Amino acid sequence: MDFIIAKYNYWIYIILMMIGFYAMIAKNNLIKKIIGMNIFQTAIILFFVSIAYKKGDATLPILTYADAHGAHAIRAAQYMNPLPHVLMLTAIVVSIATLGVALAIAIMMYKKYHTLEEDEILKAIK
Amino acid sequence: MILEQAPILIVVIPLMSAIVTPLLGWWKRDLCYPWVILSLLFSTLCSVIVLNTVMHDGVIHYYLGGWLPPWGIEYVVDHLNAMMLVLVSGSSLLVAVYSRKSLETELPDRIVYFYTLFLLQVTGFLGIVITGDLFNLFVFLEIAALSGYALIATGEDGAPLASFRYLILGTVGACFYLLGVGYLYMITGSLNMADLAEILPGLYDSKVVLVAFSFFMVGIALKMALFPLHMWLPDAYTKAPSVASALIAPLMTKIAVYVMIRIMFTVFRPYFSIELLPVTKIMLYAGIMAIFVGAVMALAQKDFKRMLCYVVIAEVGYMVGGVGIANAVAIKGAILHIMNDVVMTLGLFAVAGILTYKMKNHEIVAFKHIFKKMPFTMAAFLVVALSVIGVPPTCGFFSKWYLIQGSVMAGNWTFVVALLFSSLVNIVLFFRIIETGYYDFDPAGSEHTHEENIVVNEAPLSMLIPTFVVAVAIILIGLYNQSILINIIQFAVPKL
Amino acid sequence: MKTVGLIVSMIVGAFLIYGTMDMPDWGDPNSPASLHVSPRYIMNTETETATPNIVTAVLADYRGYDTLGETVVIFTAGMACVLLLRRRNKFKKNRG
Amino acid sequence: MIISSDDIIIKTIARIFVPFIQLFALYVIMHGHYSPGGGFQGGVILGASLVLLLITHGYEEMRRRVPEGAVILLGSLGLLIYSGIGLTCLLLGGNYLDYSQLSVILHVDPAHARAMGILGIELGVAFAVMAAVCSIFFDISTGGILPEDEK
Amino acid sequence: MIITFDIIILLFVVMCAVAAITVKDLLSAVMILGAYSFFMCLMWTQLGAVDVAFTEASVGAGIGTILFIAAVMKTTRRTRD
Amino acid sequence: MEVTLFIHAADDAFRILEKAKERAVGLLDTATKLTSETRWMEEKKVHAILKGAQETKSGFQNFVATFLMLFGFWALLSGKFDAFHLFLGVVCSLIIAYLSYDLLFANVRVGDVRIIVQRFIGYIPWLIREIVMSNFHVAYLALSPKMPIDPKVITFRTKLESDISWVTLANSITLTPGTITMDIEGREFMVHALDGKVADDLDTGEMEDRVAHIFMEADHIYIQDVLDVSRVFAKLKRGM
Repeated sequence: MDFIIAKYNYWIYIILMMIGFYAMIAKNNLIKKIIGMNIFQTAIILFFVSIAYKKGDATLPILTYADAHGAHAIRAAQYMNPLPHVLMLTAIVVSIATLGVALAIAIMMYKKYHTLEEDEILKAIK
Repeated sequence: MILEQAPILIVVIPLMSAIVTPLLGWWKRDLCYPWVILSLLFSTLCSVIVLNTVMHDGVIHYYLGGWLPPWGIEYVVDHLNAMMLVLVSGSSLLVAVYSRKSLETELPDRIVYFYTLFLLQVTGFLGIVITGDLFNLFVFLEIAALSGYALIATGEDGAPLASFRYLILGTVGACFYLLGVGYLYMITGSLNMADLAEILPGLYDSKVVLVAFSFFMVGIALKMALFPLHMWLPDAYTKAPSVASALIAPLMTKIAVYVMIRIMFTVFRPYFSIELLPVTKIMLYAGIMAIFVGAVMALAQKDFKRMLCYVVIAEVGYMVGGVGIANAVAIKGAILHIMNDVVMTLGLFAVAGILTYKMKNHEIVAFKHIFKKMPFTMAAFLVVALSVIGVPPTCGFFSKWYLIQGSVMAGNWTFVVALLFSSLVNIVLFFRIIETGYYDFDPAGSEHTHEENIVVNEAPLSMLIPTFVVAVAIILIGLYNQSILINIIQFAVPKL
Repeated sequence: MKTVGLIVSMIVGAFLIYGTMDMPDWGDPNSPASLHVSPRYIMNTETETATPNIVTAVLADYRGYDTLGETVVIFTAGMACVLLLRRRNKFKKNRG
Repeated sequence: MIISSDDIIIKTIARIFVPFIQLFALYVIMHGHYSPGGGFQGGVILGASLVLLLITHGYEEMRRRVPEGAVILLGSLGLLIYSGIGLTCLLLGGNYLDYSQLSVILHVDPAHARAMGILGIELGVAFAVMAAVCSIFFDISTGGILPEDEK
Repeated sequence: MIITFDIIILLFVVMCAVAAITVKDLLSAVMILGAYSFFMCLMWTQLGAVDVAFTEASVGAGIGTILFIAAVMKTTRRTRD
Repeated sequence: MEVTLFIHAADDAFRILEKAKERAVGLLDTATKLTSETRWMEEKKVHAILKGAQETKSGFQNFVATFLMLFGFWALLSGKFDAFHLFLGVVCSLIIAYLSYDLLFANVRVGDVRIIVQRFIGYIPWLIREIVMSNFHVAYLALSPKMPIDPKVITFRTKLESDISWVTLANSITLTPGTITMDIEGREFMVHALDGKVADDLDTGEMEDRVAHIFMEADHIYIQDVLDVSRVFAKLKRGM
C-alpha cells in the first residue's frame, strides 16, 4: 500500500503512456494515431513534472521578492526543481511541432485518397 | 578566433543559412542553390579544422553560453565525433552539389522550402553528432527527424503514408529516448554525458538505470532500423525524392549507430554494457538476423532503390553486430564501417538518383543498355558495388576484414558466416544489375537492338561530379585505411 | 494489429512498473534529482542573471542552446507544412 | 474547411477581444522574468489571436493584415534575432549565447546584461513561434489551397 | 485534501484519455483530447510547474486542439475505430 | 370620506391629463405634418451622425483611444511602474494599437466612450435584478410538478443600430434564464423562450430600450424629436 501511495503519479503516467502507445500501434485511423501520440508525449511530460515535485515547504520556482533581494539565504528545498520544467517546455514545443507535421501529412493523404483509414490508403496505393 | 569557435560554427552556419534561405528564395529563387553550397562548404571547412585540432591537441570542450558543464550545455569533440562531423558535413555538401538537376525535375515548384529543410536536416545531424548533453541530443534528433519526415513525404505516390509510418515509429523512438533521459535524470540529477559517466558506476545495480538503458537502446534501434524494428525504412527511403534519400539514407542510420556507441561506451562504462548485461549478445544476434533478412529481402526486390534499402538494413546489421562482438578489433571494424558505409550508401543512392533522373523509373528491368548510355555513371557504380561486395582495394574490404577478424578472435563463427553470406548475396545483387545493364540479355529478344542506335546520354555534370568524388573517396579510404585507423579510429575505440 | 499493440504496450508498461520499484519516493526533497545540478540554479540565478523566474533563467540562459533548438524545431514544423501543403498562387496580388 | 463565421456575436466579441489578447501576449513575453510565461507562451497567444481573427473574419481580412509572405519573414526574423544575439556574443569575444558579453554594448553589469539578453531572445522566440503557429494553421485549415485559387 | 484533489484529477485524465481513443467520432475525440490537456494542465499547476501548465494550456488545450479541429474539418469526422 | 375625495381628485387629474395628451398628440400630428420636410432632413442628419461614427471618423483618434485603453490594461496587468517597464508598456501598446486601431472602436465614436462605460455600469445592476427575477421564475417552472413550460421561438426586429449593441442585447437575453438568442440575421433576432411569461417580458422591449440608451442610439432620435417639437411650438405661437 505504501508502495502505491508513495508513487501514484508514476503509476498513472505509466497507464497513460500505455494508452497512448496502444493507440499509436493498434488504431487504424490516422487522426486516432496522432491522438495517441499526443497522449503518449503528455504522459512523458507528466513523468518529468513529477520528478520535479518536492514535498514539504517547496513552492513555485519563482524567487520571492525577499529572496531575490538577498534578504535571507536561499535553500534549495524551498523551491521546486526547475530543470525538468525547462526540459518539458522544450518537449511540449516538440510535441506541437510533431503534431503539425503529422496533421499536414494526414491532410496530404486525404487530399489524394479521400480516406483516413490506413488499410484503405494501402489498398488505394496498390 | 575561428579556431576556438569552430565547433559551434559547424552547427550554427547551416542553421542560420537555413533561416535565411526562405528570405533569399523570396527575393531570387536561383540564389538558393549556391547559398546552400556555400554554407555547407563553410561548415565542412570548420569540421575539417576541428578534426585537425582534435588530432593534434586531443579532445575539445566548448561551453555554450560560457556555463560550465553540468549546469550549461557542452560540446565535446573527440576523435569519433570529429570523424563523424567531417563525414556528415562532407557528404551533405556532396548531396547539395548533386541536388540541383534532380530537384528541378522532381519538385520544380518547391525548391526554396526543400533547401530550407535540407539545411535544417543537416543542422540536426551535426547537432546530434557534436553535442555532449543528453537532452540537447534529443532536441537535435527531433529537428533531424521532423525535417526528414517532411522531405520524405514530398516523394512519389505512397510517400506520405511511408512518411507517416516513419513519423509514428520515429516519435516512439524519440519518446523512448526521452524516457531514458528522464530515468537517468531522476536517479542522478544530471544530463551531461561526462558527468553521468562519473556518477553512474555507483548505481549500476539500480533497476532504474537498467530501464533507462533499455529504453535508450530500443529508441535508438527504432531510429536506426535494426532488424525487428526496420519496418519503416524500405518504404520511406524508396519513395522519397532522390535527393532526400541520398541525404537521409547514408546519414540517419549511421548517426543512430553513433549515438548507440556514444551511450554504450561514454555515458555507460563498457563494464556495464558488456559485462553486466546481455546487451551485446542481443545486439549480436539482432545484427546477424538483420544481415540475413536484409540480404534475403534484397534478393527478392525488383526495384533498385528498394533493394538498396535492404542493403542498408544489412549494413546496419554489420555495425551493430560488430559492436555486439565487443572486442577492440571488431569495434574498430564497426567504426571504420560507419565511415565506409556513409560513403558507399551515398554512392549507391547517388547512382540511383541519376538513374531515376534519366529513366524516370527505378525498376531494375528499365536499366537496359545502361552501360552504353551512361558509361561514367556506371563506372562509378562499379567501384561502389565492388566496395559493397568487399573487393580489396576499395574501403569496404577493410572494414569487413576487421569485423571478421574480430569475430574470429571472439570465436563467434555465426557472424563470420553471416558476413560472408551477405558478401555473396551482394555479388548476386550487383551482378544482376550489371547483367541487365551490360549484356544485351533479352530472352524474348527476337528483335535485337542495334548497338549503333544507343546514344551516350550521360547525366549532367553537377550530378556526375559528386558521384565521382564518392567513387574516388572509396578508393582513397581503402588505400589510406591504415593511417585513418592509426590517427583517428584507434582513439575512438573505447578502452575495454 | 490490435493484439500486437496490446501485447507490446503491456510489455512496455510492465517494464516501466518494474523500473518504478527502485525510484526515489515521489516528492522527496532529498532525491538525487534535486541534489545534484538544480540547487545551483536556485541559489545563483539572482546573482548571475538578475531574473527571479528560475525557469526562464534556465530556459533562456543556462540551457539557452536547447531553446534555440526548440525554436528551430517549431520553425522546421512551419516550413514542413509549407513544403508539404502550400500550393497557393503567390504572385496573385491580394485584394484590398 | 473553416470559413469565416457569419455570426455577428462571435465576430464582434472577437473584434473587441483581439487587441487585449495581443497585449496580454506581449505582457507575457515581457514579464517572463518575473512571472510564469515567456517567449514561447506569448508567441503562442499572439499566434492564437491572429488565428481567432482568421476564423471569425475570414482569410481575406487576415491576409490584408498579415500577408502570408510576411508570416514566413517574421518567423525567419525571430530566429535571426535569436541566433544573431548569439553571434553577437561570439563576435564580442565570448562563447556562443554568452549574454554577459553584451554588457560591453549595453553598459550594464553582466548579470543585467544576461537579463537583457534573455529579453531579446524571448522576443525572437515569440516572433518565430507566432509565425510558425499562424503558418501551420493557414496550411492545415485550407489544405494549402485557398477557395479563390481553386477557381 | 490535496491528495484527493490530485487523485480526482488523475482519474479524470485517465478517463479522458480512454475516451479520446475509443470515441467513434473524430471531432468528439479531438474535443475530449482538449479536455484531457486541460486536466493535465490543472494537474501540473497542482505539482508546482506553473510554466509548464501555462504552456500546456496555451499549446495543448489551445493551439493543438485548434489544429486538430482544423484538420478534422478539412478531412472527415468518420472513423471505423 | 377622504378616500372618495382622493379618488375623485385622481379621476379629475386623469381626465385633465387625458385631455392634455390628446391636445399634445394633435399638436404633434400637426407639427409633423407641417414640418415633414424638415423632419426628413433631420432624419438624414441623424443617420449621417451614426454613419459618421463608423466611417468618417479619423483613424488617428481611434489610434490614440486604443492606445490609451491598452496602456491602462497594461498598467493593470503589470503592476511595475519603473521607467523600463513603463517604456516597454508604451512600446507594446503602440504596436498593438497600430496593428488593430480599426478593431476596437469600429462602430463607436471615441468621444462617447466615457458615457458608454458609465451607462454600461449603470445597466449592470438592472441586468442582475432581471436575472435573479427570471431565475426564480424558471426555478418555479422547473420545480412545479406539472412543469408548465411552453417553449417557443420568437422573432423580432430590433431598432438598434450597431453590432456592439446587438451583441450586448443578445448576450443579455442569453444571460437571463429562460431565454436564449439563437441567431441574428440582418436585424432579425431569433430567441428561444421557455414559456409565455418570459417571452412577454422580452416583448415589452425594456431591455432593448436600455441597451439603446447605453450606446446612445436612442439619444439622437430623442433629441431630434424635442427639437422638432420646440420648433413646431415656436411656429404655432407665431401663427396664433
